[in-house]
Amino acid sequence: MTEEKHFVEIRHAKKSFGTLEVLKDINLTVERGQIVGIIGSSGSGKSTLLRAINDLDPLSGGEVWLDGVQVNKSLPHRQYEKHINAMRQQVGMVFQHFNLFPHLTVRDNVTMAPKLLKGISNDEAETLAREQLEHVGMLEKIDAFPSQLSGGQKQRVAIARALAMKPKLMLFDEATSALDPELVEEVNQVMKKLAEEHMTMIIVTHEMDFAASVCDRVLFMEKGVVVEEGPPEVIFKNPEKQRTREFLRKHIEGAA
Amino acid sequence: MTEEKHFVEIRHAKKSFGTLEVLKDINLTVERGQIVGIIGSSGSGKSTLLRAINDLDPLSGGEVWLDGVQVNKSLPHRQYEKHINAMRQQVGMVFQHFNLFPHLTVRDNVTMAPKLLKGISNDEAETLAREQLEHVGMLEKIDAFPSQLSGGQKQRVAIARALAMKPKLMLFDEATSALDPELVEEVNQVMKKLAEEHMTMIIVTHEMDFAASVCDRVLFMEKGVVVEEGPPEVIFKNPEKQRTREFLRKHIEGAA
Amino acid sequence: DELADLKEEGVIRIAMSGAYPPFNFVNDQNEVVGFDPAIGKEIAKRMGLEAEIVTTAWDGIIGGLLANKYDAIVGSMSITEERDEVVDFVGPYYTTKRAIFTKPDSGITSIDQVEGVQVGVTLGETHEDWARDRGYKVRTYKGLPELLLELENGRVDVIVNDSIAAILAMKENGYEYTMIDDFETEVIGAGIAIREGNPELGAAMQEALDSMMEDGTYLEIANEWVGGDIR
Amino acid sequence: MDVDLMMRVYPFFLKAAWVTIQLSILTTILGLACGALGAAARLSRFAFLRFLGAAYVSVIRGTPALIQLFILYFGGPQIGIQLDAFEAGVIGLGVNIGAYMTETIRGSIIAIDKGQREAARTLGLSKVQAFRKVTLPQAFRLMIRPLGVNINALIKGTALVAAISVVELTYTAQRYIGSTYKPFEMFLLSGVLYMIIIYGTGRVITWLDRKARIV
Amino acid sequence: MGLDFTVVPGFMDIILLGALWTVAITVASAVLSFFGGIFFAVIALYTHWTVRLPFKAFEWLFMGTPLLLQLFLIYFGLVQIGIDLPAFVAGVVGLGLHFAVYNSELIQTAIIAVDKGQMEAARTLGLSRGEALRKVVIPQAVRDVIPPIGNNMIALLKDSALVSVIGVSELTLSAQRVIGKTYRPFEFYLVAAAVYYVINLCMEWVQRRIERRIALSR
Ligand SMILES: Nc1ncnc2c1ncn2[C@@H]1O[C@H](COP(=O)(O)OP(=O)(O)OP(=O)(O)O)[C@@H](O)[C@H]1O
Ligand SMILES: Nc1ncnc2c1ncn2[C@@H]1O[C@H](COP(=O)(O)OP(=O)(O)OP(=O)(O)O)[C@@H](O)[C@H]1O
Ligand SMILES: [Mg+2]
Ligand SMILES: [Mg+2]
Repeated sequence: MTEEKHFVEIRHAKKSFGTLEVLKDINLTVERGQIVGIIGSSGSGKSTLLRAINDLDPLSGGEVWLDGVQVNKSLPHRQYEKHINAMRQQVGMVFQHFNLFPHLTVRDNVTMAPKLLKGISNDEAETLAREQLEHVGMLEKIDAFPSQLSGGQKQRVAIARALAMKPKLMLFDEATSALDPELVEEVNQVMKKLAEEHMTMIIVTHEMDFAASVCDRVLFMEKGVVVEEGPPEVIFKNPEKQRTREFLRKHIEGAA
Repeated sequence: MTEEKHFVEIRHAKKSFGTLEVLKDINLTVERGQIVGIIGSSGSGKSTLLRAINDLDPLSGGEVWLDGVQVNKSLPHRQYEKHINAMRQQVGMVFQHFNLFPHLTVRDNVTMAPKLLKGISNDEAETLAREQLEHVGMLEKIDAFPSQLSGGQKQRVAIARALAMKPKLMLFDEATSALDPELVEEVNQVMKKLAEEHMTMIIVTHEMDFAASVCDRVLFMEKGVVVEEGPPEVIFKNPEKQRTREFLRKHIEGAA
Repeated sequence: DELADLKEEGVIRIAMSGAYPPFNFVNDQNEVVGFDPAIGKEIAKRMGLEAEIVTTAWDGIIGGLLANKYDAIVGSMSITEERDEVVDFVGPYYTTKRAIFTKPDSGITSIDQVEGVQVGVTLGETHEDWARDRGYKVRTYKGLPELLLELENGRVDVIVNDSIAAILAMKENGYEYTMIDDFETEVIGAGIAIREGNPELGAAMQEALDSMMEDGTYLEIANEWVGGDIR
Repeated sequence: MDVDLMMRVYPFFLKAAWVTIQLSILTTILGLACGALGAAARLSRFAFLRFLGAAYVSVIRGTPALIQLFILYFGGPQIGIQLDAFEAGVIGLGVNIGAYMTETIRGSIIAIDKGQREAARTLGLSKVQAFRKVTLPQAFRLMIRPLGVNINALIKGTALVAAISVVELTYTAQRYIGSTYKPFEMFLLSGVLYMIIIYGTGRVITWLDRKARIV
Repeated sequence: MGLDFTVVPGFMDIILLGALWTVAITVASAVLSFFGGIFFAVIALYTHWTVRLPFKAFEWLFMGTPLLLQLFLIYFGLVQIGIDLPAFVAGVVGLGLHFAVYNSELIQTAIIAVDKGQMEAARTLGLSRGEALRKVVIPQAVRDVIPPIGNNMIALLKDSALVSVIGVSELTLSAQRVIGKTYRPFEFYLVAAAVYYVINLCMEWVQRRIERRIALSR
């Protein structure tokens, strides 16, 4: 444990695939209720970092702490399993590729985990599913299978599925890339509401407007390192680093 | 054939999945060298329309013409096959989910079709692959498999793959959703260059800025119908229809 | 010695393939009958035992005996030196001769003409070694039915087999093949196989066999199934 | 063609077919159990279990079933395993086909997209839960027909037990071929019965496959 | 009875010659069954019913009857209508077709399971259906059934013993022949089993290499 207790803390995170260093000594803290955006060029390691928070792609080095508990603890397997499942239940994740379960309907995609892990009744599950799907405007597709959904619809179901576990921390990997502006607005609202309820969020995104409007803090990553971080006003309007400026050129010009 | 010859012409396109009417009497013409953007809410039928141009999801009714030839002709099976393959070789498509071939390396993803269909030599194929991958900044991953790529990297390979066939018409389904702003800018440049070379493009996108900057004309779709179409200046700044205005509210506010 | 155990049980288990007429085969009632079971039962009776007939594929028949799955093989097994090393033989309880058959129109009439033509034999039978030793062009098959079929098909010109079984098979099925004459060959004895190290059992069986040969029962059985004395 | 003969002996073929059916059913059950355990071992995180699973597949699949039957049935008594022929047949063939089923099951499990497992784990499902609720249902759809192939081979493979003196369909035919010199008639009789058994099994497999593929 | 392996060396030449035949038959039939399996799967899934139905009947014949019978018919039956195949060829044809039908079952399932988007992407590039199948769908389908195809290949190795019925002197037949001479069934069956096992190990090794190579392509 650290002296000052952060909600999420990543220390000296390192990750390689073979000889390719994808994360090089990343440090990051997130406070409870904060929304942190991660921007950066393609292949810079954003998805890898997000997956490391869940210990999905275990780090090659470094530590991940969540709410005072180390996530990537080295434990005997059995204990690690118990530990990581408990951790993951507190963390919701929306994947870049959604990864919906193709053999389950939209309803079952949303309710499977709560039913299994929280032992809620069928009635409660139904209520939960309707509530979450309502949120993302997908109620009418409750009986559809993923193969029958459009891209944006899949993404929304993925969001509902993650939220149905009532996590304390949400990780979005390009959460809104397939959403139209209206939906972005809606999801934006949902996120703000969640933030008010002290949900903490880490969001990988390419949409600078979106990041600027919802995030409390923004990180700019490049080639596995955090080049710059700060409040969106600074990052988007007046970044310190030359590289950030270049990356955001178009955006800054537009805003200027 | 029509009296005035358009490059792409869609007439009274209709499409249903079961009882769900996804396209309701869509009409659309595109001239050679034009870039047309399609925007609209999630599930409004954009992907379905794009796929119909290639006759991938055959229409329930209506006609699609490309360069004076009807695409969705009803022909005896054998002839139809020959016909549609010839048509499709002229049309490049980048899918919402990329659909890279997982069993092939990046190089082979790009060169397979030209090698097979245009009978180019291995050397020519190598040159072609390098050229196309260079274009999208993916040369260094030429030997990687799709499973080793980040989201944006996959998308870029998908673009390179489509362009390698040197099509006359390109269809992009959320072509830039997984691209960072710099890459968007690059792809933007590529598109403009293609347009100068008289490539025609139809682009489904949720990024209004992107649409505004590259498109000659923008269509707004809603529930299977084209609500409004026109030059981007009009659609984005001063749309006629109430519904368009609503959909673009945030964008218009920002721009205003 | 196992004789005592058998006496106690009151039953002796006798194995054969069930597919070698007229010596052992199944009739229309799916019962295993023929010369071998008749002999086996008679021997058992004379030893004061009940006989239980087991049919098993030839491949595993010696293995089964050695593994104590039955007590004797009364299945027209030729007595050979090699076999004698693994099991003990009682008998012989009949003898037969090697015979060569061909189509009447083949033009082959003497053993000398067999040189150079295609010879069909059953895999693993003593005839196979014999034919190979003589340098014939040999093709091997699973059994007599296949041999007859191949002779008919013309892929082999002659077949080598035990005379009795082949003659009866041809008679039964209306094949008109000719047997090559004046062909001198040693007789082959068929024995009853039992596990090694059971002299008393062997002696008791031999005694039973001898006594039925003496009192005419053997001849009766032979006449019934084979149509002649084959001692 | 000797139709008369066929009419006389077909009841015995029916009886023998029943033996074959019993053998097939019991062997399938045992095989599936061995296959499930084997696949679990081969995909286990314990190196030792993985080794055991691989060794099971390698040794059992790699040596002839007939020899395994011989060893079990003839060699078993020497180490105190007394089985009657039918039992030895079921155990021998079941353990044998189980090695093949291990590979079939493992194959369909590893064919499921890794992202599926990850998504389930991210929701907090344990390994077992993720496997049971997400991987397995999808793998099921992939394994039904391949398991059908194993079962098909198994039904035909039951003929091997003739060597340890179980009289089933094939040996009944062979006994009659040996006894009557009418191979085509006897093969026809047994062939038709095999076809019926296998056709029936095939229908069940197809039905299961359709059902699993509804989505 | 004790095992006595001292007799074995004297007969190893016969056993090894048999093993050579076994390898030859296995390799030839495995190749036939692999490509035949793909071919049959395509027929079963993509052809007009006038082609498919006769094929289905053919498939049922092979699925529904024992290999032994098939070999028997090919070798002893075909000659009666004037097709006289050498035993080796008849064995390879029988084994190859039999396992081709099995492989076809596996590949069909896998083809159906390949993501629809793959076919679409290939067709969009202008590949014909045949080309798309050949280059995109089938390679992925085959990749997904490598373990059960491995099953079939190894079953084929063992079933190659059945061609002894038509007189090819492969490993099992050689062992039986030696047993016929020596009456040491346990020793020589064990030796034969060991030789089969060695061949099997080679095949497993190939399968493992293939599996490792395709691991990246998922
Ligand atoms: N195979 C299918 N079966 C049933 N319904 C389908 C199928 N494919 C698409 N749909 C439905 O058709 C509608 C239009 O889908 P389409 O993919 O064209 O939407 P879209 O405009 O591309 O949306 P998005 O922006 O979210 O990608 C959606 O409501 C979707 O649920
Ligand atoms: N399994 C893998 N094997 C090898 N390299 C990998 C693997 N997964 C990811 N990489 C590489 O790691 C780097 C970082 O990937 P990551 O997915 O984290 O990028 P990203 O920042 O999310 O990019 P994008 O914005 O395009 O999604 C990329 O260069 C990618 O090619
Ligand atoms: Mg990413
Ligand atoms: Mg879409």
